[in-house]
Amino acid sequence: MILDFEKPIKDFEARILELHRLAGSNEGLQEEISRLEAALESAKKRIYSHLTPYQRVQVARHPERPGFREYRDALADDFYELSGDRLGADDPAVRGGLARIGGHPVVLLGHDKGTDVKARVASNFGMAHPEGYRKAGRLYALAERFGVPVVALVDTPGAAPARGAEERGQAWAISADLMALARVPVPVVAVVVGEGGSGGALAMCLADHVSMLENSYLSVIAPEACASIIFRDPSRAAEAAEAMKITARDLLAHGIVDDVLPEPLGGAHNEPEAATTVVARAVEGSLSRLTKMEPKALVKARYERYRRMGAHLEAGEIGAENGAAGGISMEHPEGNAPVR
Amino acid sequence: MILDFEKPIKDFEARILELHRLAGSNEGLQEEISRLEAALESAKKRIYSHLTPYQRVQVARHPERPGFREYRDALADDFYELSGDRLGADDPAVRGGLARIGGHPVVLLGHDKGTDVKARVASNFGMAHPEGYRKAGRLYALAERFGVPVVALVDTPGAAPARGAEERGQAWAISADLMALARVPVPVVAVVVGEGGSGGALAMCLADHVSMLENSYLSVIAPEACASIIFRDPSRAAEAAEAMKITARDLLAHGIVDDVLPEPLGGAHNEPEAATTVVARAVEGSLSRLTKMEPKALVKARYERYRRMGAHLEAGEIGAENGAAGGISMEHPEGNAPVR
Amino acid sequence: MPDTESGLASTDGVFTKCESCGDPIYEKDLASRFNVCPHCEFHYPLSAPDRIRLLADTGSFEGRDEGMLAGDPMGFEGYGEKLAAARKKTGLDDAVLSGTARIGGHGVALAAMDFRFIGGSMGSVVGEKISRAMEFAYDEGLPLVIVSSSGGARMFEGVYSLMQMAKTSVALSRYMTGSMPYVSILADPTFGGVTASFATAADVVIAEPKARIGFAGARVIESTTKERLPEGFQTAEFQKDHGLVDRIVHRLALKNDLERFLGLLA
Amino acid sequence: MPDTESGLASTDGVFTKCESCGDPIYEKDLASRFNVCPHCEFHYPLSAPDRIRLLADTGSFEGRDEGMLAGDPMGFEGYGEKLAAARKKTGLDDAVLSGTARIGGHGVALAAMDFRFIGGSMGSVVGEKISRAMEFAYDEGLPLVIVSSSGGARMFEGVYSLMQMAKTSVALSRYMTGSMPYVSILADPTFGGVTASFATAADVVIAEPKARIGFAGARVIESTTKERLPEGFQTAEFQKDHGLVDRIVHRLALKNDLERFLGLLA
Ligand SMILES: [Zn+2]
Ligand SMILES: [Zn+2]
Repeated sequence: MILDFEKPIKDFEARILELHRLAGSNEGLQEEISRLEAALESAKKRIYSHLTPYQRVQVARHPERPGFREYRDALADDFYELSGDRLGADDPAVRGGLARIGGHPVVLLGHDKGTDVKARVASNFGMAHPEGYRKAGRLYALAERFGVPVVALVDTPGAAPARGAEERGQAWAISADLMALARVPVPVVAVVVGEGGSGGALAMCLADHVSMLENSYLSVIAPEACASIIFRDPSRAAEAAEAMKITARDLLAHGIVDDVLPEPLGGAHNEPEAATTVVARAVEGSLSRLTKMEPKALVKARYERYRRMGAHLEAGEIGAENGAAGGISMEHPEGNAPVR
Repeated sequence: MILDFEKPIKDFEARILELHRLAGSNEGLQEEISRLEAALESAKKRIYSHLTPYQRVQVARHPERPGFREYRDALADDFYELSGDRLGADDPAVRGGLARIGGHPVVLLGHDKGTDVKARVASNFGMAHPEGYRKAGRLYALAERFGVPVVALVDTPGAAPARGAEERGQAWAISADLMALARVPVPVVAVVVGEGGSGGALAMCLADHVSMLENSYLSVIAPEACASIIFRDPSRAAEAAEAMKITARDLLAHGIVDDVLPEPLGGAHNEPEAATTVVARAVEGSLSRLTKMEPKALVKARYERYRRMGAHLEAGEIGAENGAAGGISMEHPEGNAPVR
Repeated sequence: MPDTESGLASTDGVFTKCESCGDPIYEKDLASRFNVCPHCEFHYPLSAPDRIRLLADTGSFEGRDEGMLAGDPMGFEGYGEKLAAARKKTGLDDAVLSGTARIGGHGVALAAMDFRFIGGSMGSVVGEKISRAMEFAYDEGLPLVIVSSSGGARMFEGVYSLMQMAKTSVALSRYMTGSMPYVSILADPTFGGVTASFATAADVVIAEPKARIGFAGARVIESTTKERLPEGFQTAEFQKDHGLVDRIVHRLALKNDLERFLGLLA
Repeated sequence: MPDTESGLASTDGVFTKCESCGDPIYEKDLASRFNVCPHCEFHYPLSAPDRIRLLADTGSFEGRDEGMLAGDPMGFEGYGEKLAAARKKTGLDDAVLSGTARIGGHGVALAAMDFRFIGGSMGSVVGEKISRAMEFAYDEGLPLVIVSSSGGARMFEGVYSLMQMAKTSVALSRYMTGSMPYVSILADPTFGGVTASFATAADVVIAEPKARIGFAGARVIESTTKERLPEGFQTAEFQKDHGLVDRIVHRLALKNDLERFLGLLA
């Protein structure tokens, strides 16, 4: 799949390939190739360093973007998969098990969107059902039992808007995961590697350290849905994406996440190994730091981390009613101070 | 419903009723009535004090036998019912909630076979589905949270032999209840008020104190099923009931349960208030005693209680292979020593 | 189905027409019955102040964290105006009131959401006040009673809205390490981030009759999956049948129900 | 479907016929492949001693609680003879072997059930030996590995058989307060009281391919409900699809699988 804004790049690439094919017997073409290659590089830089938030959402959703399997292989020396919620179902949208990452035994889990059509349908395009959240809950409990960290790779459009998911209590299941993550006395490391859709994403990234890949996003609602509710026009999704500040850099600036992991030029799908490597290094770094902390201190720090996230004004604070009601951007303590 | 061995009693009762109807104008009939009433009493005594084990099973299954609702009303000053497994279903075969019994706040639960045909079908005749065991598990967790005792009223033919129950992991659900009851740091009091069918019953009576109504039974398998497997003849259920020693008195003698609660002459269904009153008193007594114990001591005592139940022979113990293989009944430490 | 955003039936005249059964209602009757139709028992939305009047022993409610106002962390176009209008309409600072109260003599921490305030959406103020109520209840050893009514996230606050789910969850998780009970009451409608965080992780979940409860709304599901949803989908009764709700309690019996529950554990 | 009670295919001659695929098998091949058909990979029942030979590092197994024998607490007609015959047939004292071993160098407590011994039924000896293995593992801080294969209760011991579910549950519940892992391996068939107690309450549940696992058997369900059960009902694969089993592992890969798991947590 080629995204709209990728077209100039893909055109350059096609021309370069064609010239290479012809170049064998023609010395002069080499020069033209070099020229085009330079142009390609600069086009890539120009395009990818100025992606709009909504373009990043499209990159985050790219079907060729690396997924759970690629990260799992890059991160883990061994991955011992566990299945099922122990209640009656196994949701392939959530995968997890024991793994070893950078020498640390961990519980590794993540959303798996699947790699072919059949798997994509089976995993409901990464939208977990309640069974998936309950499988995650079981994995959190195992991490606590064994005293090993949780590493979560987030990549979901969000919870499933589906009859069965409601009948089996997806809100209850997400809530139970949040409660579990809030108190699990082991390090919790999360990386948003693609889509970070609302509560379904949060059920895997209430964590001690949250990294985001440069072109991933984390949002309380899909930009399309936000546009259709607030602007009453789903085609204004780009505006909604802009307004909600859902990109990795925006969230870092707001102190919601801890770091932004650079993607290769052209996005993770253009150079999967570069993306998986940077994620693996980030996870290893977080694990090395967090495994040194006492469980109680970890849970306390996690408490304080989330407890202070918000943008309310205390009674009487700056201009109060008028200031806030007038839409003037206000100060909030953690607003501009990334944790690291 | 009139059980076979109840027929002589019911015949006496019918004749007495008929005479009463005629007696209004006839002095002489009063004498005949008195004679018949004495005969009725002695027939009741004769029949009910010599019930075979299988006849007791039939009494335990009697459709008019008091059920969860009657005991709940007799035991609890208030009953605040809670519903559901929080996973997608509410099993009416298991009911429970908060209650106050003899001044003690408790979690009260039990099997509910239902009182009319519709309710009996809905509750699957008291055979819980996995959702029922999980509802029980939720109630055990609540008891732990609030630090209040568990009171369980057991009345189930056993687990449901059904496709859905297997697909949703009834064995896993029963096992989880057993694990929960093994460690819940509050007093657990159970009364087998009717049928105590295998694992489904045990999931509510791994307890600190287990009482049984005189005509209830507790068995690893239904007598009919045992007969059909071992004797290859389901009609030999009475023999199987005899052989497996499933009556309250047998189980008391074997030290498996703690006391036998007398039923009114003719069985609990003939005088429900008498039965519910004796159960209420027994539960209150157990609660008064057990609520004085420390949680840790309770769990430890529960551990030791179940840990020693068994009839194995240590290597070299009495005659060993020959003795046991020859079918000679052997000693087992707790065999004849009821706890109270 | 009445326009639940309206909060209250019109109070312009003497009579109003029940949007559920169509019968005329004396507005005084409706008010004295806390917005429950005297003919068909339909439960109309109840404001947070009225909810507190319904549940708290007379004069026992003491508000906490009053005057806390929403910021506009994203500088989201129109949010300021939206807030100003909601404040004007409701007389409230935001979509929740919180404080302490007595219910049948039992001291509790009590919070009530107000659907009239931007659809009871959870922004930073809701998250903060709910979390503070939990912390206060934990510190003081008080039972916790929260009445939810929410369309879900407050999109205008972007990811801050999402993070209120995390914030209330850490606060609730700590509260639950104590032994005091948490009762969550779900009023029509309760959806989205509120359902998927503090409103369902309770010891006891009570719902009002016919209240619609879920994560995704029925309209979103129907438009996404093209599936026709069954009659009564996501009503309180439906969710109780699905094991997700403990009890369905008529609004006028709610105070007594809480008194019974609190009395049992007292 | 082979007669699983037989435990092993006949060893009278040089060849035996696979009851699953019908192909002839060299009996030596079958034995060297731990009773897995070399043609169709069907897993025949494996005796407890062979199971230990399969899993434990050579020479590392040390049996515990050997010589413990079943009593006959109910004086159940024919039980004594049944026990004597089972002992003679299997050379075992009862339906489980337990002890300590090394698996890929990792010290573990290991127990293996033997279906040949009265259908692997759980009587007092099974319950006691399993419980002691759990206690020993807890005291010594060892991972616990139990291989189950059981038709369910040992009816001849009446309620004592039922109480082994309670006994193993209290022992396991204590074990689980530690931080060492418990791996349960389910071999064909595992049913009844074993499935409903220690065999499923594990950190990791592994099943052999096509092993039948459940509480009530398919025949009982069909005769009770008159419902036709789906293809593959209660197989390991079916139970994994239903979220009840973590992994399906070929018998000849089982030791390696355990080594990987133990290595991850070591
Ligand atoms: Zn009406
Ligand atoms: Zn074969």
